[in-house]
Formats: sequence, structure tokens, C-alpha cells
Amino acid sequence: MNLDILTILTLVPIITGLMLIILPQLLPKEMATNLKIITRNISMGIALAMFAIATMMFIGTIGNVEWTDILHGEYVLKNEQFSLISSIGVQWKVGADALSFPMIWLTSLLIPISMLVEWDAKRGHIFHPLILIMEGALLGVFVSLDLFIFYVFWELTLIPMFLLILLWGGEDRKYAAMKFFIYTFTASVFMLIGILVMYFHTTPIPGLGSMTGHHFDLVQMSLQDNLIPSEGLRHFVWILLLIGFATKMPSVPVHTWLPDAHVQAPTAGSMLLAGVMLKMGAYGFLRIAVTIFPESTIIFIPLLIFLGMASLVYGAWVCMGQTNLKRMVAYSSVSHMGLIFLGIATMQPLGIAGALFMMFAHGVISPLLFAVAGAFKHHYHTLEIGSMRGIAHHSPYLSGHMMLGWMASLGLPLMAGFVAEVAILIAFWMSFGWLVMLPALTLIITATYYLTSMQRTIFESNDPNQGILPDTLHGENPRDVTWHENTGMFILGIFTIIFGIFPFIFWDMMSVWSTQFMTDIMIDAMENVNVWSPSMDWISEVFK
Amino acid sequence: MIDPSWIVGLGVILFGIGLLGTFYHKNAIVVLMCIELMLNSANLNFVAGAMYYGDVNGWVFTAIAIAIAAAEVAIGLAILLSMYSTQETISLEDANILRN
Amino acid sequence: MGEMKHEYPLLYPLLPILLLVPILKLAGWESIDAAFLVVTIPLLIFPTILIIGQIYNKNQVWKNKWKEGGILALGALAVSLTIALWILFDYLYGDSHFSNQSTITWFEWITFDFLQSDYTISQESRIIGVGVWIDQVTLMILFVATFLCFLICWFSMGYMNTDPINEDRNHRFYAEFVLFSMGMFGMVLADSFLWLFIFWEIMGLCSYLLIGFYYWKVSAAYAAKKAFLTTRIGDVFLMVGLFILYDIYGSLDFEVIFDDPSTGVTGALVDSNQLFWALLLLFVGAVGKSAQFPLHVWLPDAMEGPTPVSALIHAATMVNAGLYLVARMVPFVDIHHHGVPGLENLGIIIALIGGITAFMAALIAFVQNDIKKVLAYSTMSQLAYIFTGLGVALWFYNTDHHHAAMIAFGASMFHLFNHAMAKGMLFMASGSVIHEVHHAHDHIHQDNHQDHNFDPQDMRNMGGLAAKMPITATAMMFGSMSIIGVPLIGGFWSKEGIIAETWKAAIEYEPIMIIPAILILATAGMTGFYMSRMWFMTFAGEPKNDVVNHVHEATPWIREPLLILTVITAIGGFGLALFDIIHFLSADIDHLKMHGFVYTLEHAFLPSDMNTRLVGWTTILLSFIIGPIIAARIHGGKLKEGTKAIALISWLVSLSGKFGHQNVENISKSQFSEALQNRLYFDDAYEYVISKTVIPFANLSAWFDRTIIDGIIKQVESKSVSSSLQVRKITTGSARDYILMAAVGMISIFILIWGVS
Amino acid sequence: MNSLSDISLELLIPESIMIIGILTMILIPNLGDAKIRIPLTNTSVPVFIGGTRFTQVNNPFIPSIVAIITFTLSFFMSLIMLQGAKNGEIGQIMEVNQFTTLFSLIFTSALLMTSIATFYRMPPKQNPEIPQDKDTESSASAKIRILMNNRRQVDFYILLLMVGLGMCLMSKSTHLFLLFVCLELASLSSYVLVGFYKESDIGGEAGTKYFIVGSVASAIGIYGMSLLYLWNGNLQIDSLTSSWSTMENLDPFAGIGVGLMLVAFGFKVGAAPFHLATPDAYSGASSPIAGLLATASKAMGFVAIMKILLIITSPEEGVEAYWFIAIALISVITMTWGNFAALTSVNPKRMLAYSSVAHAGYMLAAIAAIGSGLGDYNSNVLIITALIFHLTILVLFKFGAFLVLTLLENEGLTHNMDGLKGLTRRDPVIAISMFIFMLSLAGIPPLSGFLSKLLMINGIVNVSAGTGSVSSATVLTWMTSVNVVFWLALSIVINSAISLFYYLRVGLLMFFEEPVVEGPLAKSIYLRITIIACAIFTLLLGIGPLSESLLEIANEAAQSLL
Repeated sequence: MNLDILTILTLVPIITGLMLIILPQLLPKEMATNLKIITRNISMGIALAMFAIATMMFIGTIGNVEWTDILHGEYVLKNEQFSLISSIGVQWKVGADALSFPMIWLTSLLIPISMLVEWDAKRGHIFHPLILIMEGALLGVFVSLDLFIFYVFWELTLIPMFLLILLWGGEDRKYAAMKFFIYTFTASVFMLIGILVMYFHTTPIPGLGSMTGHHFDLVQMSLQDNLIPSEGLRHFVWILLLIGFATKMPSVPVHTWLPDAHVQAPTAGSMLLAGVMLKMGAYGFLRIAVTIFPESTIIFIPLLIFLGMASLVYGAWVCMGQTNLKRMVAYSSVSHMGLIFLGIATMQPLGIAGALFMMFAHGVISPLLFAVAGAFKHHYHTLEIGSMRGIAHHSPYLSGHMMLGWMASLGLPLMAGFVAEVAILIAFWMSFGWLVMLPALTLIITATYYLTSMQRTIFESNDPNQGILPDTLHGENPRDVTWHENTGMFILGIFTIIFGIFPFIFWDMMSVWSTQFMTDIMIDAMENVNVWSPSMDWISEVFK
Repeated sequence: MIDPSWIVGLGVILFGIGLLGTFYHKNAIVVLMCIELMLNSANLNFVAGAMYYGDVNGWVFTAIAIAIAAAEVAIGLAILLSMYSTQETISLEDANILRN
Repeated sequence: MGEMKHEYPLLYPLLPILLLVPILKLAGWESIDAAFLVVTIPLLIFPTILIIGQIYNKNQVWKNKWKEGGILALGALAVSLTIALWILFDYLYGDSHFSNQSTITWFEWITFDFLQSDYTISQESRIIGVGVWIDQVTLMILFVATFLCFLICWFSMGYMNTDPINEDRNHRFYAEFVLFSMGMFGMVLADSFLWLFIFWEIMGLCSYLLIGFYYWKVSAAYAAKKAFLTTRIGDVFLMVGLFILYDIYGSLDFEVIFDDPSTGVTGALVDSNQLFWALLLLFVGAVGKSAQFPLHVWLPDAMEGPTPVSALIHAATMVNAGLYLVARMVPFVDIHHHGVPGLENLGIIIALIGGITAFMAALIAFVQNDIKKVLAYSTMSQLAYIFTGLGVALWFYNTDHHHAAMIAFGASMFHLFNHAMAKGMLFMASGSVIHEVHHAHDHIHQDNHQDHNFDPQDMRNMGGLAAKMPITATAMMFGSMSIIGVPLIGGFWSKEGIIAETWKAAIEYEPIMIIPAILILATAGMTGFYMSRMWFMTFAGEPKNDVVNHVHEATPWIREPLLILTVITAIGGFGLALFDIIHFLSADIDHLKMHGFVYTLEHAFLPSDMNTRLVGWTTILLSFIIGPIIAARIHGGKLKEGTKAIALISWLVSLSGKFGHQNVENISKSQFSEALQNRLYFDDAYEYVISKTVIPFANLSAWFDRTIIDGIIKQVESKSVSSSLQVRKITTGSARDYILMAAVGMISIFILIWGVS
Repeated sequence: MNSLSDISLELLIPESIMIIGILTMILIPNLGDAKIRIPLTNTSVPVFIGGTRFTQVNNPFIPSIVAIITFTLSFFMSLIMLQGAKNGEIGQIMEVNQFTTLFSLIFTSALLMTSIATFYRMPPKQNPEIPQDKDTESSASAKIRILMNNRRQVDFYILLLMVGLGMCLMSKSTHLFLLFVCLELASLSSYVLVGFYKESDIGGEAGTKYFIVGSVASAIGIYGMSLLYLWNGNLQIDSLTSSWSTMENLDPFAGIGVGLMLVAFGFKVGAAPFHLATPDAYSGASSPIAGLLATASKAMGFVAIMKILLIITSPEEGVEAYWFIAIALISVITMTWGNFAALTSVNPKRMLAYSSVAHAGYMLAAIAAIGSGLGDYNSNVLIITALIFHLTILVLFKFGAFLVLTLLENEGLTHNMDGLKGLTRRDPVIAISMFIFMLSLAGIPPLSGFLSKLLMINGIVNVSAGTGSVSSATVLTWMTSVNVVFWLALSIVINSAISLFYYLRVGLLMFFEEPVVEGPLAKSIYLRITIIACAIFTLLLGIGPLSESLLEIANEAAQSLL
């Protein structure tokens, strides 16, 4: 195999992670003990190296890629053809473009941070390698251009996350881990059927699929005209894919695994779950469902809007009714993910770029939120909103991070989330007019629940020098965040602001990509199919 | 010479009796006997076929099938004994530690 | 109480800032190039103060030499002020390259393409950039903002750092303070509606943080949340308005939009209906930010913040953001310059909202006893004046009464200036009062710090302070005069213009305008009453509490800003009026011109138009004569025997005792008074509606999610388990049953095979 | 035509090795210094059978070592044959091709693993003492028990070799009767093996039930075969195939005959509703034997089913086989039943038994897809490839799971899930291997269980996805127009999702619960190596070159079957 950079990025964490877990079992006892002690340092080193590589790729030191020049359909840093199971058309094919690269970079950023935040995790000699494996699996999803491999990595992410929840989770972790695994797996097997139907319709390419005559090559699939001739089947496959992706995102009504998983997961797990794993759904939806079935996407725009609206609006309302901090943050993820569907539904380059940026921005912000919630759990042993008051006095750093994260998440300008929100909503107005009031007004609800939760935890103790502490502390002195939590949150906070003030760092490539995406794929489809548009003229008629 | 169809008919009856007997009786020995009946109904068919087609293979099949039946009974009795030594019953109804 | 301390040496580190402009000039910078420093320096100082403060908290050097960050903040604001002044002078007297409206772009924020309705991608990418836009209005508000930020920061070093409750927390205050300043400067300088909105939101955040500065106070936390959420409602509408604008013009840059607002991005004429909605939504945002009816409820509560915050954010600067936004609507409606006709209703709506708010706020201010609350309602009322004026201006612009429009517009903007200066000062003065009363109270009750029954902000605990606090009383007097509109003093020039133009519109052109016209005229008189009432209650009469006798004006850093602003309020308004600032602000003429003393006076008091003259004199009568006299009858009175005020104010004190005394106990017990005490039940009603709709609905949603959506999943789960048990029961353990099942299966196979084929 | 010289024994090397193994095993323990006096003389000639045994052969481990050597040899011989593609006919009743050799490989590998597992499961005592008169009754009976125990070694491994012999020959036979006889040889031996679990009192019961139900099923099968004989007069598979394809209407003899044989083979593979005795048998048998039943025995059943359904009654292209609906329905019922029953099973062996039932359902669904007659030759080959692939790798992870249970069985903890509790803490490597097996059973990528499931679903999609109306414009019209086979794919994936619950529960117990018994598991070094090897191959065969080559082998096998 040609050692190309994306392959290294994907496989090195998995292999080293596995090694770090397995080696102590095989080595003699003394060596094993020594190895266990430095395992987390090694893991961190590798994670940082991966981040360095990703950053160098971005700057152009590695691969010499001009990211803003990448159009849709072009992939850079591709590897040489290497077939894994050539008789059924599976090959190791990796590549990056503006859709996947921000996610790749984000993953490589979040991994060391989540390791750092849980630097003193119990049984760290397994914990940190597991996160490394997680990194490899996540990166694999984003880099692979072969649907088989894509699916393999897609499911592979479940296993380390399952173990993370199971071994380091909260009280009800058994239920949560099972629910998480089974729920998302169930959804993704529907997606698998969709993939297989697509596979069935591919035309052979030489050297691949000697046994079946088909292949899993995503690039070739998207190049093939009219991959599935039957329109009904096309829509059916689109829906099957949507089931898989929407559950991962997650979109209402298939979202209930998320709060449970988040509440029970360890902090690092939550961070990765919210930061990257949810994005896999949106990424896959754009990469596969929308790219290959543009016409179905356009026909189902009302469905997308419904799902997006349901997630966004309903999710926000549910958030308001939560009493558990982490649950609330989890539902807020549901709510924000709704915006991605809305962005895609606009069928505007701006909207799609906004959705991409939303994926990225939420990937920076939500880990911060979960790190904060995790710190609450860690230091105050409770997540009940209202069980404590005025802890800003005891934990100024924690409160500061909470404030920053909460504000970023409610869409305050100069923070990453705002850019995406504005872009999506502008595009939404252009496509659907007054319907935009619904998501816009939801922003008020978002602000309400965030502020209320903040007010009821870090404010309002009635005494400047003493907070009202939760019973779960049992009279212990409350602590502020540890240095590693603090550092992790700081880094996330700084990135939140950097990408809020200078969004063009990643925006430009997303924008160029979306434009080309629209030109190449969507416009033809839009000319063939009636594009849905809401009849909202009556509002202005009424007021005339 | 008897028409082979009569033999087949007898075979069907025997098979029916055997099959009914297998789930009618509790005693494992009786069930074993019923199984013998079913095997023998097959033997009758082989015989009938051999007669009808004038094919010597049928006779051979019958002979081998009888041997199989014998082996089956031998093994069966051994297993039943083994069960009897632990559970002190050979009633298929009562031997139900393993269930659900 | 110790000696009056001077701490000027602490400012020495800041002296190099004076060299900033010369250095930059030497380096070849234009003033407009340096504009970004106005924003970025505070932005950089914000984390600096926060981090250093967090690290060196409780450090003595940090506390005493750096005032817990106050000096740093002051330095940042000094830089901003210096550069703002540089830009101002450059604009007024500089080279020709600095034209009427100047703009510069720093960097491209986001770039993107568009899909047009004919399914083609727009040829050129659109850009949302970041830059500077400078014209007269910008300059005026930038000056106001930088100047007041600087002064109030100065004031804070006295007010905040001497209060033990703030100890070790002040770095947070100063950090948020400079962040706020950054937001304000940015908003004023922004060259597009989007960036205006962005900085607008930053200000909202800082307002939230600063109102909740005393985070442990339940009322403060509540007020902070209320302020943020209420303005957020407006902001959301504003945002939608921006989307519509974007849709119309394909950009949000002032340069692009104002170039020709009548044609949209497609080249077609702009649909006035759509534009109307856009501007109306923008106005909703302004209503929220500037605390106008019906989104006014947050402002009085916002007084929970430290007094400098009230002075800066909730009186002088942030609340002006809404006005600034409405002022930016002028090019849309100015049919003289490519405006879009058919937007008259917008002006009427704005004027109406303004009128209603002005009247309502003034009414409520009648009964407030908290000195800051009075000022808060007064702020609301005065802002409403400006809204009315702007509404009238917009109406005039749109109906092609160019000259009247310019006067209304200029007067409104001028009122903004006057009000900001006066109100900033009033708040600082009230802060001074509160601070000293509080100190005095602590001084008396040293043993018992926790005496919560004493409210240092309650005017019923004051009285007769004129003798104790000469500087403060003077400042407050001039500030109140400016707000009331006492002839020749600041606010008079602008307020009179607004009222006159509103009446002009009402009488001569648009009957509906009579409503705001009457309302603001009445408000003028009411303003006279409640401002005088406040002053008299605080400074005149006998001390109502023992504490007053122990009050001294002794805190450093407090007097200087008061003095400066007193001068500006007393003379500055008149001076600017002489320079015909009203026309300057409405972009009628390029530079300030001296109009002449007599001309100005004549124009103000004896306008040629009979109606205007009548209205003008009625205003003067109501606000200057009737209102204050009634107030004096109720609350005025001589000072306590043996105490004496300085000459500048003693005349007023003694005058206040000359009109006799009126007992208002019956009125204050009336139902109407009670309604006013309860702020006309707006807050209660909102609270009630929210508690009956929003919260139950949220709980319902949570319940629905838990029991229905997740319940289905749980049902599937439990049903699977129970059916699993059922299935397992079929395996009875009896070999007979197994055989039976096999036989049944066998037979069903045959039935299936033969039944199907 | 038939002469002995035609029979090329080189094609039967694996089987010959097994026969030699049986003989060896009978002989070796009996070698002794016995002499026989030549009649009429006084010279005694040593015959080496009987008498006082030599100490070298007195080692009670000998039978298991012989069995291991035998199976290893025949495994490698099969492998060599597979590599060399040694094919040919033996007489008219047997044929050796890639298919049969591959299955020999499957059977021998499963048996090899059984032998390795039992090597530790029934440890004989070295140097047993012979009871003396002076012994008390109890000590004498203890000594006798040890002797008997050692004695059983031989019985056990002979039966094991018999099973191997029967299975290998069965897969090679082209004559239905021979097929059945070999099947009986294997089955009867396996009944005894199930009952061999003497450590617990349930062995006998399990053996009895399995034997009774199995015998009824075989009796039904033999009766069905006799009907086929009546119909055709010849039980050569070729002859049956040609008669079947020329048959105009479905002959009742033929139809009923095939149907009855399906019952017999359905019992072997554990298809509902003939599967009811399987969970009992699995839970009653010792774990290695249960593993054998779940892998080799099931593979044997599927070979038979494939020979009957896919060769004799193979549907013509475009014509639905007459058994299609029946098999489709059975497959759906089987997988659903299996999964639902496994959902709450508390006995790990029962759980695995039900999971094995569910897997049978998936495979039957694939067979049903062929029966639909929608696919062409290529797609049928693809489905059979998937089946063969699945049966092959099942030996790895299904048997692997049973091997782990074998390790636990020494502690007597396999009757409920408690034994698995806290396994990670006691023995992390084994626990991780077990987790891998479970995930592979559930079909989680990148493990081999996923690849096989994917191939089966793909086979089904392959034949059915093209059937929907091309002109359908909406989802509903397409859904109503598509062939029912397509929904089999959906039922498979939904069932896999359900199955995940109980597979993961094992993980949950291992990772989460406190162990019931502390301390590491028994050492059993070869067993451990086998388990780890199984786990590694489960991983390697999921994706990459190794799975590619196995797929190619399976594909060749499938082609040689059709």
C-alpha cells in the first residue's frame, strides 16, 4: 500500500490504540505496569501528532493543497488504487475535499482535547487508547470514498463509544450504552440496504468486482448517470439512507438515544459524540444521499424542512423542560442539528455552506458545553439544574467557560455558531420566505433555556461569599476545574471565538465547494423537478 | 404378486401410526418403537420401488436401512439408560429440566 | 471619612497614549486607517484584564496601582477616544479625500455565491466584509460613545474600587466594560447592517453580564436575564429584517444599499411592501434595544447593575443603538436621493410608538422613589422623543418634505447627543449620591453591615443633600435642566425641534401625527415635573434620614467627569446649536458653520411659522414653568437650618420653597397611582402570560418527549421482552411437544406448497 | 464400468486418515505384552494386543492426542486438496470437488477445535491405580471412577472421529441414499456425544431429547427419500435432477418426498419449527459438543439442503420454485423466533443456540432468494458463495464463543450468564475475544460476520431489487411492485438489530458486572491459543486480502456445486 497521508491519519491511531490495549496483556508483568503508566502520554503524543499532520495538511505543508481551489467532485490527497476485497468491489480509497476536510481537522483537534479533559480518567491505560481508536474510526468515516469502507468505519465508531459509555459512564450506563448502540445500529442497517441497492445498480469498472460485477466506489457511483433507473426505488433508497443519517444526526423523532447516551457518557465521550459523531450523519447525508440522488432530495425538501423544523423548534422546547444540565445540552444539540437540514433544504450555495459551517461550528462549541457539564458532574457530583446556586464564587473558571459556551451556543455573534446560523437563515429566507420566522423565533427559546439554566446554577446565591451547594457534595469544599479541564476548555473557547471572528479560515473552501456542488449536481435536478416553495403570500396579503 | 401400490399404502398407514405414536406416547421406549415403525414404512416403500422398477438397489437400501434402525435402537437404549441413571425416568414428559 | 484623595499618579503609564496620533501620522497612517484600533484595542484589552485579574487577584499592586484593571481599561478607552477625536477633526478640517461618507474594508468575512431564480449561479461572489463607514451621524455617536466611555470608566475607578462589595471582582467589571465599549464603537463604525447587528449583540451580551455583575443577587440575575431575553426578541426580528434586506439588495453593506436603495440586486425597482416589512422588523429590533413600548420592561430592572453601568449602557450609549439603527433607515425613505416611495406608514408607526412610550414612561416616573429608576424611566421617555422625531423625519423624507425632514432628523440626532451627555452625567451624579449615602450609612452602622432595610437609592432617605454634595448637586441640576429642556441649555434646542416638527406634520399634513404630537407635548410638561421632583427630593428640603448628615463628597475619580459633563451640558448644547449642528447632522451642509447668536435665538424662539411658535412656547411653558412648579410645591423646601449650598444651586433650593406646599397623599393612594407603582402592570402581565404558556408548554414538550417519543421506544423494548418470554414458553421441554410441532410444521409446509401452487 | 481401480483413493485421503485414526485409537491403548503361544509349540509370540499394557501407551491422553493429530492431518490434507484443486468422481456415488473439499475443511476444523477443547475439558488422570482388595469401598469406587473416566476418553474420541467421517463422506456423496447414511452416521454419533456430558445430570436428558426428535426427523426424511425412490426408481442425484427438470406437473411423490426430507434437514440446521430440541441439546451438551452442533452439524444440514433444493429441485430461471414460499416463510419465522427467544435467555449456551437458529433463518432466506427464480446463474452463485462463506466463518466465531464457554465450564458456570460476569477483570484477553465473537455474530463491521451477512443481504437485494417497476414514480408504487424477496432483506436487517440486544448483553456482563468467582481462568494454553486464533481470524476475514481469498475459494466451491 502506498503510504499516503490520509491512510496514515486513519490507521495509525487505530493500530496504536489497539497495540496499547493489547500489549500490556502480552508483555511480562513489570513491563506491562510500566507501559500502563505512560500509556496516556503515548496516546496524547499520537493524537497531537495527528493534529499536527492535519494542521499541516491545512496549511499546505503536507500535500501542498490549495483548499479553496477544490471543487465538488474533486478529491485531494487520494491514495493509489488498492483493492481490499476486489472480488466484490471493495477498495481502500481515501480522499478529502472541502466537505470532509473541516471534519477531519475538527476530529484531530477534538481528540487531544477530550483526552486532556479526562486526563486523570480511571483506568487511563484503556481509556486513552480507546479514544485513539475512536479517532481512527471517525477519521475513517470522513476520508473513505468507498461505501463499504465507509459503512465499516461508520459502525466501527460505535464500539469504542459503547465501551466508553459502558466502562466510564454514569449510573444508568448499561441502559444508555445499549440504547445508543442498538438504536443507531438499527438505523444504519436500513442505510446498509440502501447502499446495497445502490451497489446493485453500479456498472462494472475494470479490475473491480470480479465476482459480482459491481463496486462500492462512491466517486464512480456519483459519476454514473441515473444510478437507479426506477424513480420509486430511488426515492425508497433515499429514504433508507435518510433513516440512517437522520438517526445519527439525530433528528426528531429518532433522537431519543442521544440524551440518554450523553447523560451517561463520560465527558470525553460526550464531547466526541456531540462534536464529531453527530456530524457523521450530516456528512453522510450530503456525501451520499444528496450527491447521488439530487432529485429525490429536491422532491423531499418538505420532509427535510419538517424534520429540520421539528428538531429545531421542538428540540428547543424540550430543552426548556429539562432539569438535567447534560440532558438540556444534549437536546440543544438536537435543536442545532435541525438547522443543518434546513440549510440543505434551502438549495442555495449559501445555505449548504452554512450547513457545512454549522457542522464545523457545532463541532467546536458542543464539546465545550459537554466539557462544562462534565466538570459539573465531576466536581459537584450532580447535574440537576437548581440544585446549586451561585457557584460562580467557588468555581470562577468553570462559570466563565460555562458562560462562554452557553453564549456561543445560543448564537451570539463573533462566535462560530452565529456565522452558520446567519448563513442558513438568510438562505432560508431566500428560499422559503416567511417560514424563516419559525427558526428565528426559536432563537429566543434557545436563549431562554440557556440563560435560565445559567441563572439557576452559577448565579443567585444571595450571598456574595458563599454559594448554595448541592447535597451531593456532602459538605465537601467545592472545587474549580482542574488544570487539564481548564486548558481543554480554554482551547475550545479560543477556537470558538477565532472561527467566529475569522470564519473565512474554513468558510472559503466550504463556499467554493457548495457552489460547485450546486452547479454540478443540484441545478440539473432542480430543472427537472418541481421545487417546493411555501405559499406564504397570504401573510403580506393580509397586511396590505 | 402384490401390487406395489398396496405396499405403499401399508407404508403410509404405518408411517402415520408411527408419527402419531411419537407424540402420543410418553414412554421413550414406545416412542423408539414408533420410530421403528416409521423406518419400516420407508423400507416398505423401498421394497415396493424395487419391485416396481425391478431395481436391485431398493433391496440394498432396505437392508441398510434396517441396519441403521438397529444402530439407532442400540444408541437410543444406551442414551435412555444414561438418562435413567441420572433422572430415574424414561418418560419424555417428565424429563424437562431443560426447557424455555 | 478621610481627606479627598488624588490618585492621578496612577495615570502616568497612560501618558504615552497622547503621542499615539503623532506617531501614527509619522508612520503615514490616515485617520481612517486607524479606525480599526478604536475597536481592536478594547477587544484585546478585554481578555488581558480578565486573565491578569484572574491570576493576580488579591495582589496589592494590582489592586492599588492598577485599580484591578481600571487603569488598563482607561488606557484602552483613551486610545479609542484619541483616535475618534483624530477622525473627527480630520473629517471636519482635514483633506479633501475624506468626503461626506467614507468607507474602508478590512477583510472579507464570508464569501459565497447565489443561486438565482433561473437556476444559474450568480456570476460574482457576494462578500460580507468587515469595514468602516463614516459619516456625520457615525462621527457624532462615535464621539459620544468614546467620550462617555472614557469618562465613565474614570468615574468607575472611584465608584467601584472603593466599595468593599466589589473588591477582587473589579477586573471582571473592567473587562466587561471594555468589551462593551468595543461593541459600541464597532456598532457605530460598522459598514454594514450585519456587522451593526453583530456588535449590537455583543453589547447585549455585555449588558447582560454587567447587569448581572452582582450575580449573587436574585434580583440582579433576574434582571440580567430579562434584559437579554427582551432585547433578544427584538433582535430576532431585526435579524429577519436583515435577511429581507439582504434578499432585496444582495448585500448588507451601507455602501451598496445606500448607493441606490430604489433598485434591488436584480436591477428591478424595489417592492415597497417588502422593504416596509424589512424596515419594520429592523424597527422592532430597535424597540427592543432602546426599551420602547412594548419591549420596555427590561430597562428599569436593568438598574440592578452597578451605577456606572447604568450610566454608560442603559442611558448614554447602548440604548442609543436603536436610534442609530432607525437613523440609518433614512436613505431608504429619502425619495430625494433614490429612496423608495410608499413607506410613510413606517414613519407613522415609529412616531406613534415613540409618543406612547414617552408618555407612558413619564407617567410611571411620577411615582418612582428609587433615584435610578426615575432616571431609567426618564431615559425611556427621552429615547422615545428621539424615536418620535426620527419617525417624523422618516415621514417627511418619504413624503418629499425635504427641509422639514432634515430639521426633524437633525434635531433628533442632536437630542441623542444632548441626552447622552446629560443622562450619563445624571447617572454618574446619582451614583455619586448613592455611593456617598451608602458610605455614610456604612460609616454610621459600622457594626452592622448587613442592614438591608436601608436603601441608599431611595430618595425618601435623602433630602437636603445640596449642602453636602455641591458638585453633584450642580451637575444634577444642569443635567435635569437639559432633560427638561430649559431654554438655552442643551436639551432645549433639540427637544423643541422635535416637538415643533411633529406638530408641523400633524397640523399641516398628516392628521394621525396628532397623537404623538399631543403625547410628546404633554410629556414635555411631565418631564419638567418628574425631573424636578427628583432633584428636589434629593437635594432640597430637610434631610429625611439621619444618614444624610454624614455624607461627604470624598471619593476620588468621581468629581472630574461630573465637572466636565456639567460644562458640556450647560454650554455645549448651546454652542453646537450655534454651529447649526442640526443641519450638519442631517447632511445638509458639509461643515459646521457659525450661524450667529441672534439668528439662532430668533429661529428657536420666534420662528416665522405661527404654529411652530405657538408649539414652542407651549413647550417652554409646560416643561419649564408648570412641571417644575408643581414638583416644587410637593417636594421642594428649604435646607435644614445651618447648612448652606453653594451659590450656583442655592437659588434653586430657595426658589423651590417659595411655591407653597401641597399634600399629595390622597393622590398617591389612588388606584391610578398604584397602577403606576406597578408599572402599569406590564411586567405582571408578561410574567403571567409566560408562566401560563411558555413554561407549561415546555414541560409538556419534555413530557411528550419522555413518554410518547421515547415511550414508544421503551414500549418496543418491553414488548420485545415479554414476547420473548412468550416465545420461550413454547419450548416446553417435552420431546413430545417438539415432535408435535415438527409434525405441524411439516403439514403446514405442504399446505403452503399446495395452497400456493 | 465400476471397478475398484476406478476408485481413486487419493481423493479420499482425509477420510482415510480418519479411518486410520479410528483404528489407531482402538489399537494403541490396547497394546501390551500379551503373547500367544503358537499352537503345538511352546514358543510364545508377542501379539502386542492385550496383556499388561506398555507404560508408553498407558497414557490416558493418547486418544485425544490421536484425535488431534488425525484431524490436523486431514485438515491439512483437505487444504492441500483445495489448493491443488484435486477433483474427481469416485464410483458413481461420490464426487470430490472444491465444494466438498471446502466442507471437509469446515468439518475437520470444527472437529479439531472440539478435540482441542475437550483435551482440557475431560482431563484424564495420569497413572491411575487399580483398586485393591484392601481398599475401602469408597476409595475403591473413586479409583474405579478414575479408571472409567480414562476409559471414556477413547469412546469419546472414536465418536468424534465417526462424526468427522460421516460428515466428510456425506458432503461428497452424489447418491441420496449414501448421503443419508453418512448423515445418520454423523447424527447418531453426535446424539451420543450430546449425552456424553456426564459431569452434569442433564447430559442424559439432552441426549435423549435430541436423539428422539432427531430420530423422528430422520425417519421422516428416510420416508421422504423412499417416496423419491418410488417416483424415480433411482436415487442418484443427477438422475433425480434430470427427472425433476423434465417433470411437467409436480408429482405428489416427488413433492411430498422433498418436503419430508426438508423436515429432516430442517431439524439438522435448526429451522423453525423443527428446531425446538436444539436449545435443549446445546444447553445439555458440553460446550465443545454444542459448538460442534452449531457449526459442523449445521453445515452438514445445509449441504444436504443445498443438494436437495438447489440441485435436485433447482428452479429454472424466471420460474419460482415450488418450495419458495415455504422456505421464505420458514426463514422469516426461524430468524424471528430465534432472535426473540434469545432475547431473554439466561443460559449462555441456550442463547447461542437460539442465535444459531436465527442464523439458520438468515441462510434460509438466502436460499429462498434463489428459489424465487429471479436470479440468473451468477447471482445464484453469489448467494451460495455467501452461504458457504457464512458457514465457514461460523466455525470461527460461533465455535469461538463455545470455546470460551468451555473455558468457563470447568468452573461449572455455564448454566447461566453469571459465569460471564466480570470476565474482563478476570481474563481480559478472553473477554475481548468473546466480545469480538459476539459482535461478529451480530454482524458488526469490520468483523467477518458482517461480511457474510452483507453478502447474503446483497444476494437477496441482487435478485430482487431489479424487480420493482422501473416506471414507478413514487415510493409506494415501487414498494408494491417489488418482489416479496426484497422484504426478506429487510427482515434480516431488522432481525440483526434485535439480535444486537442479547449479543451486547454479553459484553455488558463481561465489562460491567462484578465477577461471581474471582481469579483468572484455567490456563489451558492450547485452548487459549485456539480462542485467540479464532478471534484474530474473525477480524482478518472481515476485510482485507484473507477474506478476499476465502471468498474466491467459496466462489469456486459454489460454482462447482451448481
